[in-house]
This record gives sequence, C-alpha cells and structure tokens, in this order.
Amino acid sequence: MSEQTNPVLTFKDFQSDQEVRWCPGCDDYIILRAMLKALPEMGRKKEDFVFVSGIGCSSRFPYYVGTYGIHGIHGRAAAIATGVKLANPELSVWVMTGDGDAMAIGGNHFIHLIRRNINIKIVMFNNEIYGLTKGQFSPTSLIGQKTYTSPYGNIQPPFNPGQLTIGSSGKYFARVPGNDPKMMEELFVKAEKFKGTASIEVLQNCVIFNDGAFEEITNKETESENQIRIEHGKKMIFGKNKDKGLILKGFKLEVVNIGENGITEDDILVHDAHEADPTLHLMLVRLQNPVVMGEIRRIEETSYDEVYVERMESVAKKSPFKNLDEMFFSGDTYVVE
Amino acid sequence: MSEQTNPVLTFKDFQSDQEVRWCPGCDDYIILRAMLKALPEMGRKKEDFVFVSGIGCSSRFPYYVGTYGIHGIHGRAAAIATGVKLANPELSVWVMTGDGDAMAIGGNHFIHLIRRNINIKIVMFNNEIYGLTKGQFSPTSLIGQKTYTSPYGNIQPPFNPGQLTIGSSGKYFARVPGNDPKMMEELFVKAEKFKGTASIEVLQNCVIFNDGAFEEITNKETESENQIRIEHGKKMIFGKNKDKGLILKGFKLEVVNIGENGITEDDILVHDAHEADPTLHLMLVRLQNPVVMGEIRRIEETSYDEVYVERMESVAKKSPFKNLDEMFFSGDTYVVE
Amino acid sequence: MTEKKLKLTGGTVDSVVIRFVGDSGDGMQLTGTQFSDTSAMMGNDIATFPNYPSEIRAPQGSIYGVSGFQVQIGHATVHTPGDEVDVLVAMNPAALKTNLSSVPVGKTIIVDTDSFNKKNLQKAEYDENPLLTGELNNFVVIEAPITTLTRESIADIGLDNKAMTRSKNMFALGMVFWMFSRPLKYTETFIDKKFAGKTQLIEANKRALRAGFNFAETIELISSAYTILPAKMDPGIYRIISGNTATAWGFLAASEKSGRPIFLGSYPITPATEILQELTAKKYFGAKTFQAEDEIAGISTAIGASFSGHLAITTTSGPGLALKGEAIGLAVMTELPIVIVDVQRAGPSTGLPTKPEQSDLLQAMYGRHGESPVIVVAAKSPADCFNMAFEASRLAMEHMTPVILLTDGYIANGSEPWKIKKTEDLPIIYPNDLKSSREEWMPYKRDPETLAREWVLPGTPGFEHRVGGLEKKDGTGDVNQSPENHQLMVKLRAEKICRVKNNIPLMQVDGAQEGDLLVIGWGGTYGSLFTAVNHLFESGQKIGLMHFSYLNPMPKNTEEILKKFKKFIICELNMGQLHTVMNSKFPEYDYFKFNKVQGLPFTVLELTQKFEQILNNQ
Amino acid sequence: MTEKKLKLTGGTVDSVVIRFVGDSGDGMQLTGTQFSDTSAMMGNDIATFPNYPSEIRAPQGSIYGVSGFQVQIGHATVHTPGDEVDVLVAMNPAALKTNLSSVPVGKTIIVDTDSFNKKNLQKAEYDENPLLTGELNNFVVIEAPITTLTRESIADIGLDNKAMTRSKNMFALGMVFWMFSRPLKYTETFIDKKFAGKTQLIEANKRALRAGFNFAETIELISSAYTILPAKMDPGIYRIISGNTATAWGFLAASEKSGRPIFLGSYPITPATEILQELTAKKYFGAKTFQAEDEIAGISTAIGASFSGHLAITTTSGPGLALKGEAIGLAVMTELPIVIVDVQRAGPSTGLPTKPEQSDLLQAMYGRHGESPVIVVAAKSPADCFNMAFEASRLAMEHMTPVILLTDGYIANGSEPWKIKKTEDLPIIYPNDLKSSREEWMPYKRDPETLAREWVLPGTPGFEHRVGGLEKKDGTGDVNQSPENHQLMVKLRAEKICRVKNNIPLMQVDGAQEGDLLVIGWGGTYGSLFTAVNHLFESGQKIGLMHFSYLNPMPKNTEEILKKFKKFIICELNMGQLHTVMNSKFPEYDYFKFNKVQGLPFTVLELTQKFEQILNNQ
Ligand SMILES: Cc1ncc(C[n+]2csc(CCOP(=O)(O)OP(=O)(O)O)c2C)c(N)n1
Ligand SMILES: Cc1ncc(C[n+]2csc(CCOP(=O)(O)OP(=O)(O)O)c2C)c(N)n1
Ligand code: SF4
Ligand code: SF4
Ligand SMILES: [Mg+2]
Ligand SMILES: [Mg+2]
Repeated sequence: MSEQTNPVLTFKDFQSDQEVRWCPGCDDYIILRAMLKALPEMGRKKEDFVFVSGIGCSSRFPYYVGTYGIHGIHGRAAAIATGVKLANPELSVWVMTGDGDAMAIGGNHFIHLIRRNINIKIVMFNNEIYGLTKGQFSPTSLIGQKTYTSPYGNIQPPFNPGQLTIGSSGKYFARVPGNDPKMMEELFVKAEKFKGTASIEVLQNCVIFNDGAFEEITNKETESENQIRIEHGKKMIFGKNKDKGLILKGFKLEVVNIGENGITEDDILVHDAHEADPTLHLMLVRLQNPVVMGEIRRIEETSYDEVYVERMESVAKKSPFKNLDEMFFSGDTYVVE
Repeated sequence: MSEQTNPVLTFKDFQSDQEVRWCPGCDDYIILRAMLKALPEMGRKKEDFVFVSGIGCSSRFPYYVGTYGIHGIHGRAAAIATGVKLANPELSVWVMTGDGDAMAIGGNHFIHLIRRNINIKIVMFNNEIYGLTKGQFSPTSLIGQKTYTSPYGNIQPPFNPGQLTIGSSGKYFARVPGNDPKMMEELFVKAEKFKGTASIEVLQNCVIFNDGAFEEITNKETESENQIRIEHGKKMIFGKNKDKGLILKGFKLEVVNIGENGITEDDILVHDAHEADPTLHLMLVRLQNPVVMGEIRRIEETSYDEVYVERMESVAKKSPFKNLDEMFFSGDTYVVE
Repeated sequence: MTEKKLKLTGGTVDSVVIRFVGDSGDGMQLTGTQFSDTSAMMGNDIATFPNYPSEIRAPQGSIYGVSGFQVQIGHATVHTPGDEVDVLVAMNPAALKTNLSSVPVGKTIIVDTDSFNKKNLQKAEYDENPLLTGELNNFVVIEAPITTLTRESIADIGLDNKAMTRSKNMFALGMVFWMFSRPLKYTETFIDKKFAGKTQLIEANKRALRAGFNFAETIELISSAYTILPAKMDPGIYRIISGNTATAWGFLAASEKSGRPIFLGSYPITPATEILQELTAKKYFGAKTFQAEDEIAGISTAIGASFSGHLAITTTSGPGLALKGEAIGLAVMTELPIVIVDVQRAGPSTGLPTKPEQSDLLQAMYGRHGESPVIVVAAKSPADCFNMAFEASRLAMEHMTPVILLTDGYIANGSEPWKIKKTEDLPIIYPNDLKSSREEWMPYKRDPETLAREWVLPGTPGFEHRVGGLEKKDGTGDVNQSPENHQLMVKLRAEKICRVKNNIPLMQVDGAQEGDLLVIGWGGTYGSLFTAVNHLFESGQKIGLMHFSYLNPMPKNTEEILKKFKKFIICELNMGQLHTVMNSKFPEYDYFKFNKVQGLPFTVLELTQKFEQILNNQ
Repeated sequence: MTEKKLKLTGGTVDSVVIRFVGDSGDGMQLTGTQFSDTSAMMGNDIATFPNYPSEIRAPQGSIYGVSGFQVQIGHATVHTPGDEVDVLVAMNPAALKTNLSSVPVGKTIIVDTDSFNKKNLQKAEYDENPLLTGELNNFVVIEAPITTLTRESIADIGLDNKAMTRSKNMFALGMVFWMFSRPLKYTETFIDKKFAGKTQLIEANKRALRAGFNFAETIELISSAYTILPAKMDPGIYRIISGNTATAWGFLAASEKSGRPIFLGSYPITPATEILQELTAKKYFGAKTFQAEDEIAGISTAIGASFSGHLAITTTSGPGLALKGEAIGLAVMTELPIVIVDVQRAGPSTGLPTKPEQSDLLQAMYGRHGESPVIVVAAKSPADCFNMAFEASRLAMEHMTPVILLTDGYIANGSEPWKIKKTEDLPIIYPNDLKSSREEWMPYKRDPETLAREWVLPGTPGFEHRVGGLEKKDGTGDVNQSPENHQLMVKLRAEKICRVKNNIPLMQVDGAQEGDLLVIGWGGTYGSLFTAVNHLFESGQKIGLMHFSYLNPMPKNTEEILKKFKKFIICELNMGQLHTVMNSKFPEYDYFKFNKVQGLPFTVLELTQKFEQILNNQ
C-alpha cells in the first residue's frame, strides 16, 4: 500500500457511479472536478484514498469520488478520519467539510486534529452559510448578513478559518477561490505531499443561499486587484500589472504601489511559508484587501501519525512479554489443584 | 440589578457554607481566596454574580462561593453561562473551568464563546493534567509528559490557551501564576470591568498528579527572571534587577539586556494591550522565556450581549403587532359561521 | 390539449385529494400552499403534506429531485392529506413516474407535455414516452403544453426565457383553480405581496395564473368542474397554520400566560429549523433566540437561561435529541424547567432526513443514563402543535422539570386550519416561583403536592444557591453521596413526574367508548387513525381510538379505558415503540401491532383494512 | 492496647469479610489489595469491593474523605464481597462512624487509637470519643496505638515523621495477616517491587508490616487467630484480576483470535478510565489507543478505525454513553463493528460518579433516534469481564454491528481470582471478511445466514466503496430514499440483530431448573443473586436464577425457562429497567421487582429475605 507512481489512472478512474446532485451552478462542482483531476497526479493507488465527510452539501463529496469514503455525521468528519488514518497510516485521508460542519458543530474536532498534526487533509468549503439546511448563518457568516436565522442581520462575529488554524497551532494553511479549478488542482496535489494536517479553505459560492458572497474577491475582472497569490520564496506582489506588493510596517502589513514613493520590488516582502513562527502567517490570513490565496503556512514537522507508529514500534521492541499468554501467566499467579 | 458600590460586602460574605474539598496544597485554594477577596472589590451586589463550571477539580469552584452558581456537566460551562447571561445580561457571569473542561471536551464552546465576545469571564485553571479523573494528559500537557494515559510519554502537541484565544478572534487574554493571589485578585477585578469575553489562564499547580509543572516559572526564587509581567502602556521590562526587556526584531520578539550592546530602556517595547491587531499579542502569548503574565490583550468593543439587547429593543420598536392576538388574527384569516 | 380515453365529469364531491409534483425548482410547494389556503378560506377543511427531496436543488428533471405537495380538501372535516390522489399535476416525466402509483385508475392526471422531451424522459428512466405508449389509458390524462402556453401569455412583458418559464406553476394552478371553482383573488393578493416592487414579475405571475384558469375554462374538453362545498367546522375565525409555526406560536402564548420571556437555544436541523426561524423573526414579542454552535450548546444555553428564569426551549430532530441526552440529565438533576422539541424524522442516523417517522419515542422516554424520568408529550396535528407547545411549557414550569415534545416532519411541514385562540382564553400558567420565606426556603424544598422545587432566580438577594449534576441532599440541595439519600432522591424525581398526571386532562376516546377493538396511537398519526376508526365506527363497528398526547405520565384513566375493550392494536410509524411502553406499563393486555416505516404517513385504507381484519377475527 | 468487653476467639471459619477503612491518603486500597491477593494465593476464593470517595484527596479526617476496601475470603467459592463485616479496620473516627452500621454485633473492630484525637473526632462529627462512651460495648474492639507503634518500629531508619506515618497501613495489615494466618512474603515481594531503589522505604514498610504481625502475635489479648481453609476451586492456574483489567485483556485476546489489531478511542471517565490506561500501557501487544478530545471523538475515531479494519472499541461510563448515541446510529447504518463499553455508575447526570448502579440498560437498548438496534451484553463479575469483552468483540465482527458491553463500577474496580485462559483454548473469531468475488460483491450484500455485510478495507483494490448515514439501498448500498427500501432495511437491520441468538450460548439456570420462583437478574449483581438463590436452593426451596449475560438478543431458550416457573422476580440496581425489557419481550409473565438505587450492591441478606417472603406467599 505504499506510494507509487501510477501513470495509468485518469480523471475518469476517480469518478464514482453516483449522479452528482448539487444545485446547478454551485461551486462544489468545480471543486469536485479539480479534485478528480488532482487525484491521478498524486501518484498513489486509487484504493489508498479515503474521503471522509460530515453532513452538508459539501459533505456529499465522498459519494462522487470512486475511492473509499465515509459520509459521516454532522461535525465528526475530522474524528472519523483520525480513526481511519491511525488504524492504517498508509492511506491518504481527506476530510471534505463545510464551514458549519467543520467550525460549528465540528469545531472541537477541527481544532484538535490541527493541534495533533495528523497527516490528514481538510478541505473546507466555506460558503459562509448552511447550505443543506437551506440558509442559516454559519460561524463564518458576516456581521449584518441576512439569513433565515438572522432576518434582521447576523450579529455573531465570524471566525477567520486561517486564524483559527494558527490559533490551534496549525502547521499548514492554504486558501483558494472556489472558481479557480486550476489553482485548486495544484494545491490539492501540493497538500497531499505535506506530512501533517493541512487546512485548506475554499471560498465556495453557494448560488442559492449566499450567492455572490465572494464576488468582489473572485470576480474574474477584479480578482487580480483583490487577491494576492503568494508562493514560498517569492515576493508578495499582486495587481493586474504586478505593481502592488506587501511590506512590513511595525507590527502590520501594508500594501504599497511599486514605483511610487520610491518603493521598488526589492522592498517587497518575500513570502516565507516555512517559518515556524506564525507571526507573518497570522498577518496574511487576516489581510482583507487583498485577500491572500495560496499556501500561507507550511511547516513540515514529524506528523502525529509518524510519531504514533514509531512509538508503537519502539514500545513493542521493549515488550516484557513474548505473547499474551506470557502476560496472563506472569506475576502473582497461583495454582489450585 | 444594576452596578452599585456596596462597601459593606467582605470576603466572608462571599464564602459559601460548604467545606472546601481540594487536596491539601492545591493551588485551587489560592485561586479561591483570591476570588473571594476580589469579589467585594467589584462593587456589585452579591446576588448578581453567577459562577458556572463544568466537571473537574477546578469545576467544584462554584460550590465554594456564596453567590448563585451552576456546577454543570463536563465541558459545557461556556454554553450554560451563555444562556445565563443572555437571559439576564445584568448578571456578572463567571466560567470556572479546567484545561480539560475548557479545551478538551469543552473546546468548541470555549472558542465560540470567545468568538462571540459575550460579556463572560472565563478563568481556566491550567494544571496541564486531568486532576479529577486522577491523572491523564490534557490538551495542554507537554510532549513527553508521563501520565496514566501516556506512560511512555505524551505525544500530542499541546494547545497554547492564549494562542487559541487569539485564533478564536478573542478580545481579551490574560495569564497569571496560580501561586500569586495578589496578582489574581487584581486581575479578576480588572477583568470584571471588561465588556466582553475575558479569557484568563491561571497556571495552577496540581500537587498530586502534576506537581511542579510550573515550578521553573513560578518559583519565588526565579520568577522575576522567568516571568515578565506586563501592563498596557508600560515598557516590557523584567528581571530581578529590571535589566531585561523585549524588543522587536523583524517578525520576532527578542529578549535584550538593558545596558548591554548599547541598548537603553528607550529601546524596549511598550506594551499595547489595546491594539486590535493581534500580532504583538500572539508573540507575547507564545513567548516561552520569559513567560508573559498580565493582561496581554484587552480590546474593548461592544459585546455580543449588548448588541443582542439593542437588537431586541430595536426590532421590538418596529413590531408590526401590538400583541400576540393581533398577530394571530393578522393576514389571511377567514370566518366559519 | 387533448382529453384522452375517459370522460372527465365534474360535480359535487365530498373531498378531493390533489397532488402537485414537479422539479424542486418548479415551485410546487408554493402552488400547493396557494391552493390549500384558498380552499380553506372558502370554508373547506384541509390537510396538507409537503414531500420534498433531501437535495437542495437536484439536477433538473431527475427522479430524486421531484418535490411534491399534497392537499385534501373537504366539505366534511378532513384529518389527513388523503391516501389516494384524485388529481395529479405532474410537471415533468420524473414527477409522473414517481407519483403514478398513488393515482387510482380513473382519476385525473394533468401533464405539461412540453416537458416530455427526450432528455427529461431519459432522466426519468422512461424508455418511451408514457403519453404515447398507452400506459395511461386508464386515467383521465389532460395533456397541456403548459410551458409554451405560459410563455405565450406573458411574452410581451419583457422577461427572459428562464424567468418566463418560472411562471408555469401559476398557469397550472390557474387550471386547477378553475377545476375546483376557486377564486383567484387570494393568490393574486399573495403575488402582489411576494413580488412587491417587481412589477414585471407581478404581472407575469398574475397573467399566467389567469391564463391557466381561462385555458381550463375555454377548452371544451373539461366538460364541468368539480365543486366542493364548505366543510361543517366549528364556528370561529380560522387561519391556515403549519405545525412548526404553530409550535412557535404555542411557545409565544405560553410565555405570555406565564410572564416568563422565551429563550430558545437551538442548532438548525431539518425538519425543526422553522421553529427557530419563526421565533427569531418574531423577536419583537421578546422571544430571545440563539443559534448555538451545536445541539449540546443549544440545550446548555437553555439550561442556563432556565436558571435565569426564562421559559427555556431547545428544538431539534432525532440526531440532535441523541446529542442532548447528557444535558437533559443535568436538567433532571437540577430540576430546572426546559422544553425539548423533537421534530422526528426517519432514522437511524441521517436516514431519510426529510421524511417523517415516529421512531424517537423510546429515545425520549429512556435515552439518558441513570434514572432520569422526564415528561413526554406529543402533538397530533399541525394545529395541535400550538396546544402541545403550550402544554409542554406549562408542565415544565409548573413542575420544574424537562419536558420533551414530540412532533414529526409530517405535521411540522403540513398545515391545516387553526381556529385561532385568543390569548385571554388560554389558561394562566403558574411557574413554581419562590413562595417560601427566607427562613423556610431551601433550594430543594418541594411543593407538597407536585414535589416541584421553587424557582429562584439570580438577582434575588438572600437566596443565593448552587445547583449541579452531583446527587443532591433532599431539601438543602447540598452535594450528598449517601446511599439512603440517593435512593430517596431517585424516588422523589420519579414521583414528581408521576404526579404530573394530576395536572393533565383525562384521555378522551374517539368512536366507541367500549367494545371490540381499541386502536391505540400517539402523535402525528391522529388524522389517519381517526379517519379510519371513525369510518368503521360510523358503519356500526364497536371500535374506539385512544390517542396519546401525554405519553409520560399517561392520563389517569388510561387503564380504565383499556378495561372496556376486548382487543387492542397499537399503530405507529416505527417498529413498535409505544408497544414497548404499553407492555411495560400495562402488561396485562395483549396488543396487536401495526407498524409502517417508510418515511410516509399511514393511509386510511391500509388502516381500515387492518382494523376490519382484526374485527373479523382473522 | 486493651481487649474490650467481649472475648475474641479464633478458629476455623468458612468465610470472613474484612473491610479496611481510612482516609483517602491512608493507603486502604493498597492494604486491601494485598490482603486479598495473599489470600487468593493461599487458595481462598475472594471477592473485593473498593469504595472510594469522589474527591481526589479530601481533607484529612473528614467523613467524605473516607476510602474503603472490602474483601470476602472463603474456603468455599465466594461470589460477593459480603454483606456484613466480620473485621473492620478503622484508621480514624470518620472511618469508624461511616462504617459501623455494616458491622454486626459481636464482630471485631480494630482502631488506631492515636487518631481518636479531638480534631479528628470533630471532623467525624462525634461529640464524644466513641471509644469511651460505651457505644461499642457490643463489639470486640481492638484498640491499638497504630501510628505510635509504627513510628517506633521504624524510628531509626531516618525518615521524617510524615513518611513514617505513611507506613501505618502496613502495620495494620500485619495485624490482620496474623489474625488470618497469612504469610507476609507476597506483600514483602510487593514492597520490594513497588519501592525498588528506595531502600529506606522498603525497609520501613517491611518493618512496619512485620511489627504489626508480631504485635498481634505477642499481645495476649488475641487468644487465637482465625483460620480459613483453601477454597474448593476448579484446578488450574489463577491470578487476581479486576474487572477493568479483565475487560482490557479480553479485548487483547479477541484481537489475537480474530487477527484484527485493536483500536481504542476513548475519553477518560470514572470508573472506565483504567481500561484505556491498561491497553495504553500494554501497547506492546499492538493495541492502538487514542485519548480523544471528548466521547464523541472517541467513538468517531473508533468508527473510522473499524472502517480501516480494526477491532474498534470505545470505553466510557453513562454520561459518555449518552454522548455517543448519535454516532452509534452511524455505526448501525454503516453496519460497521464497534464495541462500546459502558462501565455504569450511579446517575442521573454526574450523580454519584464513583458508585455502581445498573441504570444504563434502557439507554443501551433504546438511547438512539430512529430504529437502531444493537447487541447488548453484560459482564457478571470481575473475571467475567474477560469473557464478555471477548464475546462483545466476537459478535461485533462476526455480525458487523455495534455491540454495547455493560459492566459497572462494582465489578470494574472489584477483583476476584481468574482461572487464567490460554489463548489457544479460546475460540477463533471469524470477522465477516470479504468472501465474494468482485463480480458478486456489493457493499451491502449480506451473508445469507447472519445477514452481516462483508468487511472490505480501504487499500483493497477494486472494492472501493462509500458508506454513510443516509439510508442505503439494499445490496448496492447506494443512497436511497424509497419507502419500500427503507422499510426493508429497517427490518433487515432488526433481523440481523435478532439472528445473533443463533451464535450465543443458551441460558443456564442456577439452582432449581423448574419450580416456584425464578430470580431474574443481569450483569454485576450475579454474585449476590447467586449466593442468595443458592443458599435457598440448598435449603430445599425450588428457586432458580436466570442471569442474563446476553440482553439483546436474549438466549433462544429464555421463554422455555420462564414456562417452567410459577413466580418471577427481577432484581436490579435501578428502578426496574430489565423489568421494562422483560415486559416488552415476554409480557405474558407477571414479574415481581426488587430494586435498590443506593450506589451499593445488593446484600445477600436483603435478597434472601425478599425471596423467602415471595416463596412464602407473603
Ligand atoms: C446532529 C446534526 N445536527 C444538525 C444537522 C443539520 N445540518 C445538516 S448540514 C448542516 C449545516 C451545513 O452547513 P455547512 O457545513 O456549511 O455545509 P454546506 O451545506 O454549506 O456545504 C446542518 C445544520 C444534522 N444533520 N445533524
Ligand atoms: C461527559 C463526561 N466525560 C468525562 C468525564 C470525566 N471527567 C471529569 S473531569 C475530567 C477532566 C478534568 O480535567 P480538567 O478540566 O483539567 O480539571 P482539573 O480536574 O484538572 O481541575 C474528566 C475527563 C465526565 N465527568 N463527563
Ligand atoms: S444549497 Fe448552495 S452549497 Fe448547497 S448545493 Fe446548492 S448552491 Fe451548492
Ligand atoms: S487532584 Fe490536583 S488539581 Fe485536583 S484538587 Fe488535587 S491537587 Fe488540586
Ligand atoms: Mg456552508
Ligand atoms: Mg486540569
């Protein structure tokens, strides 16, 4: 069950025989396609993938991928996946979840999975709404957002998924727009190679209950001004004309125009996704304008499952007993005749 | 039920008639005394306090305070307290909880309470162990820590409660050593005045199952070298001789010796607890040597309960109906004769 | 449009069942509701049953995307949405395919021929067009190019194709209105309101509606329309109400009559979410609602709010009730009033989340650790949700205990006429407030009659006290671990619930008051059970119906009634959960069981057949 | 030391009950365990019952800080730790006060007079010193200044006062060893191991032990010691085992015999934590354990691990079982094997968390939404936990279903001799692995006999499939919402559990095989019930015991047995939960109930009296 390159597998091989049942126009279709294209590129056997989800529109995902999968119960995908992975660390385990599934009812398992740094990938479809239950606000809904449970406007301040990931001592966070299959595909492949918990936020448009939530950010016209796509080791530059960039000013990031006020490309910050200290990453996940896309944080350490396996092995080596019987009969036993 | 100064109340008035039942030598006694001393200073009526807890040694706390109180179920104190407070926003509501109660089973309610910024104070007794159940590792136990459920050493990386608070978009975080009743007393009084969710971590020594966990930090001999006590608007200086301080170097805090390498007091950072941007606060909660004590973050915004009340009132004003009957009989009704 | 094979004849009928079916996007729920409301306002009794798919918007034309709305209208009181369909309106092949089996031979089917194209037929898994194969020969099939006609009728308004097509449900509705001689004015007013400000849409929908009506009238082929006379209902002012709205309003009324503000802490879940939504929208009556992070937080906030003196409620469905079990135990121990509403859906696990079932009864009765008895009540129809929400609140606060209110997806989404209650006609609720003096008072001092402890709120000077989940000393409420005290408290908590029977109405039997067969049911099956029993009773059988609204404790006269019958049958939409309870409470009687677990209500027919079989000793 | 009032005479006795009581810090659990183990090794049968306070370390000398350990040793088989105490060792006034009522007149009480000082008397709420008031006149009171004597005996070792005092339990143990003619060598070896490397402590403890022994021997006042002959037990090799350890070991054996590695996902909770701790410590056998963030995560990880092919387990107590209800439903729907252990404690809510009770039976049977049947089994004694953990695992994997194993705090912490099983003598477990070819296989294809679906693990090429909580189509396992399929699947899931009865042993009745009174029980009360029934049976009564290990489904011959008796009494440490189940399964019989809810086991005496009363028709 170890890794291998398997050049034969294609998009089609990863499709399941189930009809896809999201609303027409939903970004979930785009995410699915991106994943189906990414999977063959990961160079692993089909039977070694397990997709685990909770409940929600997004959580229907596993049914549509022809690998192993579990459509679990609401909020528990991270915990179920933990069991799948620890029982068989050779598997490539993916949690497909929504903003409600992962951060409302599932918040605890989400932060604990991240804290433990188990080699599991979390793809969170953040549409800032509960889709499946037909439109209530979620933990990422904005202040003022009108939904069926906030008809006068939402008053609960939202989580920032990236900030919550860092708060949970997360080692990996990436963000990607739900309308960019290319970027998703690349990111999924990269994330698969990361040894630890990868937390990936997809800004996913729900056409029915929260249409246009990310319009300003993801709109093809304006995206290059409103998004910054960063890469480790590269300057953090954006704008249609690549004429804007980020610099550090005291404790804060600032957007500057290259060529103005004597600012040159050299002044622009280089992204360091590998720096263990999360300071820069916290700034980046919080940035509102532009919104940062890409691998914001990627700190490769030994993952929990690796340590877990090592520990199992090292303890086994020191076992005081050859087998169970030996333990049963060890110590204070006595004979009745 | 509004605030008032009540000079009559004393320590004794806040004691309950129940015998205190922690292990002899437990820091919990110190926290209790500090609270009993702080309460009269808050200038509120005794009957307006409600102490809410979950399950754990720490969670026995409400029984020992002669105010209103709920000893709830494991992990749910934050949610129970939310109900108490929203139902009656005039009350001063305190969550007394442990590292397990708040961050293991109660993790979800903890982060959501913080996110919502309800005017509730959380005092987390962090002893890095499950005390009541007799010594299993907790979400703050250190890597390698030997407990009954980690006889070969803990392998789960811990949460940093301050970092988790910031990750949850928290507006207030303070840390205090469990052996310093004076500092606790002051802090409790200050926190009570804060309008929003205050997350307070007490480094609490469990003499039975994790004795000495904070010895290096809280030991009276070395505390002034290993702790830095900060205050908003003051220079971040520490050391027995007040000869060390913090400065910013790129993305990181650095400890410097005042008077060495040309460093003067002027170079030392001034603590800004009120800055909404959490960058500095994240650095401070993560600092290991020295460990930061005091109000690290204190951002006063409108609290959720205030907005909640306003919203109730503003909607009520626009009510389309004078009373229930009017609604019952409104719209499409018809008469059967 | 052509009339096929059989002649459609109008006339006056007693009751008629109409089912509108189409794609989730076709607006069938709205169409059905308009038809029902209009009929109710004309004085018919109605009962409705929306049946929608679990997908939000399944791909167009697909079988699992079919959404339906059924209504029975009658000039006599109707208690169910009906078993068999008299008129089926099928907007596409998938809708026809999945609903045909409910239409008896000879009944009417209206189809939109425009939708019977190759793509849609394929999606519906039809090899050939059923309109052409002759397989519908035994039905009155009304084929109308509804889409085309709709578009034509509104072509000049300036909407795009998609928007125009959206009005086709109004066209269909217009046709049915004409068939049953309903006026258009209610729906027209509705359209004005719904699309306020969007004049184009108002115009389009109204025109399509009228076009459908006119089309039906003008084509010769419908020789005459059905007429349904108004039902003989209690005089009074009525409105149509769904179960979830009625539940929310029942709580509002209970709040008014108890003087305790509402606090609702909930997490959304189908089919319970509307209660949260309704109370949130009606915030202006002072109801505090809180969308929590999960079900456990939902009930925990309610417990906190109860401690603070509110009428505390949490609403959910089966999976959520499972999650709340531990916290209910805390409310049992702390003896705080809360109401837990479980709008049941088909399980286990996620099951069939949009379909009704009655399979949470045992969970409600026993789904907690330790000996933790609570009051369990159930609503029997959409309008009855109002009564039982009120009752649940009353009992919780008068007896200081958690109460579980069971409804189900069938009555929660279904609607019926509700004879509006004036709040002044509702009983006053007397929460068990502080009545002792400071000297006598203790946190667990009990009312000698009900055994309820007094509800003392934070903010009350001099009465500071702590409650919690550890066993409490009788009286003082101090933590206490002594064996005798524990036994005493377990018994007191049980006895407290038991005594609630002194505060609930006696059981009223429908039909025969004694005799051969006692039908036993509970909750949302009342309509079907009553109709079947009443039918047989009126035809001379000695059959009665004992239908439980109060399940724990049961009414005092329950056993008395059992004694008066020879045979018993317990009918439930589960595998026999009330059967388990009845056996445990009244093991002396021999109960037949009739169970259905299909995510569907009973049909009157299957019940009648079963009862006849038993009455005839087969 | 002085002997008071009554003469203490030694001799040979059948069985003796000794209870050690003192402060939580006094080491009474250790003392009791040493006495029990030593007795077991001498060939006595033993049964123990530790009874500790819920505080970790309550203030010294306080009433609620009293910790006790009771053991019955016998030369005949003993089944309970005994009702009444023959020898009470009370290390302080609080211990005396809280335990005196268990000591019948004429029995022996050993007290440490040093501890009867003013402070301790006050804490125990004694107004006067009971050693002086004469209130102990009817007992054989052995007053010994144990603390002083201990200190003196080890004064020269160089320990400080506090450390010296800590050895006083060894002194007391030495005295009791002498009374019952036990050798010191086991405890000496134990001391060597426990304090390895700490020579001072080894020396102190050993010396104190011997000093106590010698003290008892040399003082004239104990004229002769008790002797207990070895019990007549099955020949074999034995060890003393506690219920929680036995549970853990049973799982290890099941793992070995099924070839499936263990995965245990749990959250600590008293009194279940030791199972997690034991399996974690025994990691070297390949058992994977995972301390999760909460109970829901615990079971969810187990479900994931089950999908990955492990013998998946989660352990908890009542409040945790309540939290796991929803997830159990998922395992029911996905038909994945998991074992859920509930070590019951006294509820509701937090209740009396360190005291045993049997009040989670109904929760285990019914505590989930929807129709979600699972296998329920229970262990009847500490050693039987091994068998039932093994059985639970076997049934889960052979039938592809969740299994709930009920034990309780009484047997989980109690210990008894276990006749060690060789793994080769245990039956092989046959998980329902993939056996179909790729062509025939479907995710929900069932074994025609058991109806279990095949367990196919990720990593198996060509068999990729998805499971989940939505209703599944029979066979294919596709998501399916059709009414008929739902009904079919509900029935199949029920039938699958029902057929487990073909794979469990028949019920064996103890005592009379037919006759007047059938005592019915389940789980951890076996010892008391058996002893009482056997006593009456041997004295000629036609009384039998039907004790359930398999509660759902029940053994096939259950009804057959019921038919052979005239009267029935169901005895439980709850308010009548098995009574509810029996009434629902076999309503034709009339059951008496005998219930106790005190956080304490039955006494043989109270049972015998009750049975006699019924036998005598009172
Ligand atoms: C225990 C439980 N509680 C509540 C629900 C109802 N529910 C299903 S999905 C969902 C929220 C879905 O939101 P999200 O995770 O954001 O997914 P989306 O549909 O938006 O993709 C809720 C509340 C449930 N199925 N189970
Ligand atoms: C639902 C539930 N799960 C588990 C437990 C057992 N339990 C009680 S307290 C506790 C942990 C306590 O740790 P912490 O919150 O750190 O408190 P401390 O005792 O250390 O102060 C646990 C696991 C419980 N009472 N209820
Ligand atoms: S409701 Fe929203 S998120 Fe769900 S499938 Fe439809 S568009 Fe997508
Ligand atoms: S176990 Fe630890 S935390 Fe609990 S009371 Fe004792 S010393 Fe304090
Ligand atoms: Mg969402
Ligand atoms: Mg702790």
